[in-house]
Amino acid sequence: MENKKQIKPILEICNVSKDFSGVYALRNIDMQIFPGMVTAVIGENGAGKSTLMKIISGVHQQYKGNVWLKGEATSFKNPKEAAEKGVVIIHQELNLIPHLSITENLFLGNEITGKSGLLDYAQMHKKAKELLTRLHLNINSRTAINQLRVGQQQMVEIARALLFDSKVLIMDEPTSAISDQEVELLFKIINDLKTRGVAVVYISHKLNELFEIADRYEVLRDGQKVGSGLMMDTNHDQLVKMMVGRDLASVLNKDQHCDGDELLRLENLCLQNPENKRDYLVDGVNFSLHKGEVLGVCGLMGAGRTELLEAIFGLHPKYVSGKIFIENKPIKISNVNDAIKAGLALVPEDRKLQGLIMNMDVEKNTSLACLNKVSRYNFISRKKEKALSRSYINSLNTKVPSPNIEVNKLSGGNQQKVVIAKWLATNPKILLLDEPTRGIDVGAKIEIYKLINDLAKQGMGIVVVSSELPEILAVSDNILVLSESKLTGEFSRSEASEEILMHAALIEKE
Amino acid sequence: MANIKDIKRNLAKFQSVIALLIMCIVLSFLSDRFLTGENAWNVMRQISVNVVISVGMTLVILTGGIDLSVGSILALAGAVTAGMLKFGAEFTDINLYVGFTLVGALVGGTLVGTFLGWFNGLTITRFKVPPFVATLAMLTIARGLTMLWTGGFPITGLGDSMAFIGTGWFLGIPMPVWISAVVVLAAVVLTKKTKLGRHIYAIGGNETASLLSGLKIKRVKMIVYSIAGALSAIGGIIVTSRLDSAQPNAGMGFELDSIAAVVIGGTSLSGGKGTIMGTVQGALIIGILNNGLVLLNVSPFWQQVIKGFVILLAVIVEKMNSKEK
Amino acid sequence: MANIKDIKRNLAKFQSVIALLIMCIVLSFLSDRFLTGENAWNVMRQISVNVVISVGMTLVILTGGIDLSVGSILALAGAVTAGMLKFGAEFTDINLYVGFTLVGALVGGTLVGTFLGWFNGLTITRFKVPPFVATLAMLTIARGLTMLWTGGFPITGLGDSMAFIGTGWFLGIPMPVWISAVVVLAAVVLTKKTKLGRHIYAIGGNETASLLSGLKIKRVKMIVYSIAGALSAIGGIIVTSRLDSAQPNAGMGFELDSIAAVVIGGTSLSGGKGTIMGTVQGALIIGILNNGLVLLNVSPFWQQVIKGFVILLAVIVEKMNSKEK
Amino acid sequence: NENNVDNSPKKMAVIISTLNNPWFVVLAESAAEKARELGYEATIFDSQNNSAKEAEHFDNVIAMGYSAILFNPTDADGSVLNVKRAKEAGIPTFCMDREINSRDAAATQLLSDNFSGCVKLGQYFVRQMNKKGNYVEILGLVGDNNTWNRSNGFHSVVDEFTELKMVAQQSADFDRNKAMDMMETIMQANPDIDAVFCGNDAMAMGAYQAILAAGKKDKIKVFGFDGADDAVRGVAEGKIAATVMQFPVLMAQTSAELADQYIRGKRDFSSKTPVEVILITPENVDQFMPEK
Ligand SMILES: Nc1ncnc2c1ncn2[C@@H]1O[C@H](COP(=O)(O)OP(=O)(O)OP(=O)(O)O)[C@@H](O)[C@H]1O
Ligand SMILES: Nc1ncnc2c1ncn2[C@@H]1O[C@H](COP(=O)(O)OP(=O)(O)OP(=O)(O)O)[C@@H](O)[C@H]1O
Ligand SMILES: [Mg+2]
Ligand SMILES: [Mg+2]
Repeated sequence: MENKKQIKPILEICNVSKDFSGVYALRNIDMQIFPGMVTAVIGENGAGKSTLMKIISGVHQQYKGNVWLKGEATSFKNPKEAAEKGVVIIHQELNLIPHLSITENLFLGNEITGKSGLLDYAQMHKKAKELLTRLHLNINSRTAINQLRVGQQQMVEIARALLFDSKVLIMDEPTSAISDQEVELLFKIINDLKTRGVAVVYISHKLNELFEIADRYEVLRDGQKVGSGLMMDTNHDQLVKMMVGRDLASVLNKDQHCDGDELLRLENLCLQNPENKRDYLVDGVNFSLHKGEVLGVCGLMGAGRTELLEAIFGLHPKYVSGKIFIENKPIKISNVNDAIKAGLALVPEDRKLQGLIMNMDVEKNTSLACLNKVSRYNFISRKKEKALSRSYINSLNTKVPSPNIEVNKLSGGNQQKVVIAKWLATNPKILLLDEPTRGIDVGAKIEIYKLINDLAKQGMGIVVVSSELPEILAVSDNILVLSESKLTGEFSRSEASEEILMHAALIEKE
Repeated sequence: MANIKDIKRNLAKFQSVIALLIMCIVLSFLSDRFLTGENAWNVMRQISVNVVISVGMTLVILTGGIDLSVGSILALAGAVTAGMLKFGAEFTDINLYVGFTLVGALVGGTLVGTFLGWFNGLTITRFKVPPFVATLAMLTIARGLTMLWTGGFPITGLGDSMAFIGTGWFLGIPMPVWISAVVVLAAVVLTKKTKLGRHIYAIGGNETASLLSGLKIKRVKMIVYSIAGALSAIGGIIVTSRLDSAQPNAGMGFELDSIAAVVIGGTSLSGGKGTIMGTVQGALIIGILNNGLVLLNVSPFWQQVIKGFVILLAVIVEKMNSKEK
Repeated sequence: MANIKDIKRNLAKFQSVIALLIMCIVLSFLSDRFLTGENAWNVMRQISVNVVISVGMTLVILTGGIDLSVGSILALAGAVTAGMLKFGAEFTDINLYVGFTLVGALVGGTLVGTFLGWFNGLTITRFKVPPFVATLAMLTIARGLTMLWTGGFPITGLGDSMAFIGTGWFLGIPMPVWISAVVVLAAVVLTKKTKLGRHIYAIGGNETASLLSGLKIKRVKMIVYSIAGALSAIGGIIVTSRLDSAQPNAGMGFELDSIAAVVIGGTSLSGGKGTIMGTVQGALIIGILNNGLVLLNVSPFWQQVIKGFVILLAVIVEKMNSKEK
Repeated sequence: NENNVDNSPKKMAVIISTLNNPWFVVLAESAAEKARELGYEATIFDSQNNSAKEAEHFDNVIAMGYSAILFNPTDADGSVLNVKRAKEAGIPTFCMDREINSRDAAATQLLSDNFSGCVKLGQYFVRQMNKKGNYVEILGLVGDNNTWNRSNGFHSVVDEFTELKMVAQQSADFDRNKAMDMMETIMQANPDIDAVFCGNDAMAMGAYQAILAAGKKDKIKVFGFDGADDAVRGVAEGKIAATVMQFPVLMAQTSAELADQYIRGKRDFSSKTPVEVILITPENVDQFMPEK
């Protein structure tokens, strides 16, 4: 480690500031990136991590300060120029073209052409196949992107970055949507790149990962740099403190209170695959949920967790069979309205695509599912609406400059709180949460855990789907495990451990 | 520095009227006839039909759709109103002749428009035909029906009470202006104050999220297309009344005028963003432009060229201003 | 069971031609004139102009844009070609008269179209005017320029070699069909086999992602609008040549016909999805429909009504088939 | 072409420039009706004012083996090739109302002379105005050559009188609604107008509506062209100063009869047969009142 300190940085950031129409996203940042090392850049949502990376990689061209690449001042005109100079970025948001094939996406902007000037598909497919094999992705490279799961798309995005002969590789939350196996694979690749002298910049809200893969860290808070150093010299709590500027209880004091009446019971719930009638996406699931209980649901990607929630919530009425009981009464849910009336609420997994109207303000998003409550004779009372959204902004501690700000200007964590507020406003008895903390920083995560805990204390029944086992273990009273559409395990909190859950999640259909 | 910024920000609030203002100022220098009360009523009366139609178009576009059939529905509704008023309905089989009062005929015409709009909504929501194709088909169908209903001949001589709707004055304001004002007011209330309005914006903004929030997307769309049909019908009644004649080829090309008003008014064609008042401004820009070019007696050839460039300029000026925000 | 499914899947591959096939079968039962060689060439020749224009429109729509100016550009390019051919260019100041050969005039007309398309691209990319407004303005501007160029009068008597382009036959196939076939072929290669083609789809599919992938979005759009302008010009030359006359009001309303062909052919108006061959099918559906209704001696008023319903049906049939996939 | 010798019922095609104007609807329907009376099948084709569409109709008509074409061209020059194609295929064309610029392509042309009609109208106009005053001209579609035939005929007379001043010349596309808007605005720009000359009666009626609404119906004289029913009634009621009557029914019926004679073997038609146009003024309007 000591000798690495003498290595000259490949990339130096000097006194960089960036504002968006007068509001500073970054102030006087200095940072050094070393070859053959993984530098973790961490910070809360909105701290400015992605903005800084976009400056380095040529996406933003207007900023103050200097960026030096191998001792040369650079200002890239566009991302392509940066990539050609060896600075390659995997963006936080997926940047793929939905209707084009994997190959076409991989080579977008760098297509291989034959002698005639026409595209050489044979060559491109060949290279794509090699790359996919290297990433253990067993998919035909001619498949269109929109046929892939989010995790697979994320892997394609990673594959695309590997196409370049990069000197600096920036990964902005590459693991937010991929499974543990895929993460492992990614880490292997990163280690491989490291030995080849590539400088990797790694951004993630999953701190545990960082201790596994990163050599150095840089911490940003509110657009300013607040610390840096070697990973081996620090620990989890120190990092968190640097990020949020205060101590955070890293462990949640979970209350036990799941002795209430039964709220929800499923009997042999099945969901047919609309594309293939003989296949089931949810296959004979039974469980019951009580007042004040938090029921965790885990499983691998594609195990059918999202579909389970959607089936309960009336999104696929034509394909669902089995019985749903709410407070011991059988109930028929044939659309979302029925579900809402029955006291259900679903916080979906993708807040941008399914949760929010991005160009509407916080207030209007909050009231969207319960407009009846704030209106009389179909006329909305702005006063009541304001009061409603204010009360949730306060109780969820949502950080917004004003309730009238469009939600696309908020950080991920705050957006998630708006979605939760929207559903709490419908006064649900049962709250279904699908990946409630995806892409959210530690601070906000803890707040959401507290919120789940509080809501359960008030008597709500909550189902939490999550890919992060520590999260499941932290919040749940009881835990269900799904594998290949079937229930393969049921554990109480005291019985469960990561190993036991993982084991159940890997049970395959006979 | 800070001061200039403040001024700029305050200006930006009025960004969308700036193009309008510039136009008015230039025109009042070029023609002393432009800034007269009489001419103002003139412009307002002339744009009233476009405003009425464009209000419906705005709602449709806000949901992420489009309606190309407004002009044809306008013609059919006008012809039906005129026909009912003049000839009544005759059922020879059962030896029945039904005559209609003015109100009856107006209701009849409006219902026809509403029905065709509803039918648009049906093909779009129930049969998943893209709005462009569905309403393009309706453009053809309604025009054909108009021709069949009228036999290709105008229906004229509709009487004074019918004429009042298009040519009368009430409290010193022309009737068509009253009608369009009421429609605009109702639409502003609808979009800003009601549940339906909120749902319209939500659906245009993100249909999946709206579905997951329990909104009845099909119902909202059906209502919106029906409203667009009804407003086209009202437009048709105004046109018919102004001319004292239902023309079978009335309203041809109105769809482009109307969409232009909506888009120039800042509503995004992809839905979810825009306002009724923006559309009114868009219609005003087009109306004032038409008026000004005629006042200046620009040759018809040059008019088209100039009109194109001024519309481009107006939109560019607006864009530049909104950037300053 | 499995067998039926297989058949269904195989059928689904051809989903978009099914509507076309049904139409052809019905028509050949209804009229013995329909399935004749002569009539087939007729239909092909009649749709050739729409096909040429719609190829450009497809590219524009694939990038997520729209082009309303095709009809006007067609008229101007036709008029410029005819004017150059007939009168040449006279520069009185320097006492110069330039006469043009056929090739010179064709190149001139095409360049004018390309330039106007390029100008569309410029206002859209450089000044960020929404494509709908930018090309609507161009619709007006180019029509005005056509009127100014022609003085409102057609330009006729263009000679036999010019007439050959629109009316001649080559290897037993009408020239306009050759031209449209070459254009379609080139466009298929462009969209499927070239970088530019990939970039067009990418930009329409996700503009931000394309930007981040280093695509030159402005350049691609400029090229696409220029191509659309050039193809409109070629359409204009064919029309002018067929009629041996450049009509100042040629091409009016072509924009809707062309967009209809594209959309009926399955290209999504929001961009990124669709094919050239789909557009050709769309143009064929419209062309055969027009032809069939005339063959069947349907009255012109009913034709419009029936046409609307058949278009609706065609799209619904396609939708239902593609669901089975 | 062998199609001409078979024994199936013979067919006549009526290709009409547009059906979006009642005047042409009358022309088309009268022609078709007369043809049916004479024992033919008759089909109406609507060119929608579009020469390209018209060319398509000719293609179809030729392919379908019609015996004769009763033709109202969209354009004097742009339609010549079509008629020649039909002639080559052995199908005679009879032009109605509008001419094509070719001596020998059509079997004959029954023309209502727009130019000379407007000369008559211009002369009457000058008399009514006492050779002085301000007037407005509202043109039809500027890309249409009848628009210019009419305008030129009118100006060939009126421009001789320097005290007759044209204060505005605008186009309203033959559309009643556009003419009304146009007239309203023109009256704003020019408070003292004495007369308006419109390129057709639909626009004349639209202009009249605007004048009526402005309370200037006694001050501004409206002149139209076509002899449409409501304009003729307008002349009788003193709304319209004068219009020019064309005889669409007569032209249509005569063409159908001539086509019938051609099919029976007659060939010696004169290349052009002018059909009279008559100036309609309050003095003679009684003879032309449409039956109610
Ligand atoms: N294009 C933009 N326009 C305006 N503001 C922006 C833009 N991009 C980022 N911001 C703002 O800049 C700040 C930093 O955003 P950035 O995306 O860099 O945060 P981040 O650290 O990556 O957060 P996260 O962990 O949620 O990804 C935020 O306040 C954000 O709202
Ligand atoms: N290996 C796979 N290949 C293709 N499609 C798959 C695969 N696995 C699952 N799917 C499909 O992907 C869709 C999404 O499943 P999804 O990933 O949402 O399930 P999940 O258990 O909720 O996982 P997660 O929410 O973590 O993504 C389902 O329709 C499923 O049929
Ligand atoms: Mg980020
Ligand atoms: Mg999921």
